[in-house]
Amino acid sequence: MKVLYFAWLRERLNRASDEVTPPDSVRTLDDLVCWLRSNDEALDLAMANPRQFKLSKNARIVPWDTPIDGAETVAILPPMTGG
Amino acid sequence: MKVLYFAWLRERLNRASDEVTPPDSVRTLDDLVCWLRSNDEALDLAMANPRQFKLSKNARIVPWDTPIDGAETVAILPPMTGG
Amino acid sequence: MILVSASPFDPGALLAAFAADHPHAGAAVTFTGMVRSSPDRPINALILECYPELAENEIATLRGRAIERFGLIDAAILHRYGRLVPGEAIMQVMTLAAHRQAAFDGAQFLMDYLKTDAPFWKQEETASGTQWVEANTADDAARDRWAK
Amino acid sequence: MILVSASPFDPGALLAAFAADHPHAGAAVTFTGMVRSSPDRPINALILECYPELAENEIATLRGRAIERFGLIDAAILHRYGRLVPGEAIMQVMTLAAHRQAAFDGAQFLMDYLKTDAPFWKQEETASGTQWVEANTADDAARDRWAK
Repeated sequence: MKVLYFAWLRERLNRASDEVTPPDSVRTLDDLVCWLRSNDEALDLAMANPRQFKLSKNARIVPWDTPIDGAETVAILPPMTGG
Repeated sequence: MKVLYFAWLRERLNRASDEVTPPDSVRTLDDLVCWLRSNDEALDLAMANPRQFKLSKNARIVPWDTPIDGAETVAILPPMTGG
Repeated sequence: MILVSASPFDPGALLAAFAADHPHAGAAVTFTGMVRSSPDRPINALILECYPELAENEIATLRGRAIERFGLIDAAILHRYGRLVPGEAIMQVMTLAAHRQAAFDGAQFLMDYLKTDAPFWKQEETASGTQWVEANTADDAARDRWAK
Repeated sequence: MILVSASPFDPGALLAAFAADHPHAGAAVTFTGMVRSSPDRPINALILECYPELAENEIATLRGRAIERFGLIDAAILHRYGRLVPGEAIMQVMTLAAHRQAAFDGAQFLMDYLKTDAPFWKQEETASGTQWVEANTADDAARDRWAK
């Protein structure tokens, strides 16, 4: 599964994506974020205020409690500033 | 003094303007309209609901109680439907 | 810019020129009113009568009020009169501001007042004849929401 | 029409093309967002990062919601990414409706959601460096007024 990072999150991590294989205990996107944070101090710090981020699964914004079944690409999206 | 009529008021009167010389007793635009109506049955009928009309003096919309002093052109304006 | 004219205008070209005049503004809102002909109410043309001198004066006053009230960088109003066929632009309002809400509010304010306070009168030319468009009381209500 | 692209676009030409597609609509509202550089806060450029695939999906969903909610005849959304200099158009929203209020409401609805729910992130390039633009809580409030 590919995890994408954008904007200042990407800058802080110094990479735009990770290729990960989460354990079976990771069932939702929320679980995935917890697991990623527990394995990466920089990500854990950058996401200290987690609810400001939106998540996408296969290029669709979805709620945090969405199952990861079928997820090929998950993105962690800092607050958006387009328009 | 010139009095202009527009749109369906112009059509009903079958003319776009009148050249008039009101008596001294006519001091405001309201007085002018009363005097014009008293002299013209078609205008009187067309203006049976007078407050739907706006009035202009020298190409500025003004309140009905505006003095006619200095008025060169007065227009009687049916409800507007532009935009 | 204010233009009251019987000549056609090009909505896109006007927006381009207006935006080019102020390269450092953040937000532009453009309203374009066009002659509408619907299948259930087809019309051949819209004929607009106008009192041009009064229209120019009133529109200039409205433009100044909108600029001051909403802190606009600029505002432009164009309005045609004469005979227009379906699809032709009747009028266009453009506002420029630093931020989007002022630009939207300024454009809506101008439209609401133009509907009721600018001396234009529409006639619809249909297969069965020509009739004056009646004033819409909803337009008065739309204008009155700006009273303060 | 939806376009998420790194290439510049011409606001006026897009409005002209959009209006020409629907010659019998009555009202078009166009919002154009441009790179702003003010004397008190001059910038050299705005750099927009984007997740294009997600942007296209989300904008398509928003467009569908706006069309249904406001009864629009059509809606178009264009958004650039990459490096833009002051005066360049960042994005444009266009709505077409039979009447003006629906066109205005649809355009504002789309703008409010695009500000907070479309995956674009702005960086300002100034003489002293480059910094990310912070999200604006007023934008969340603007979006939330459409909740129902």
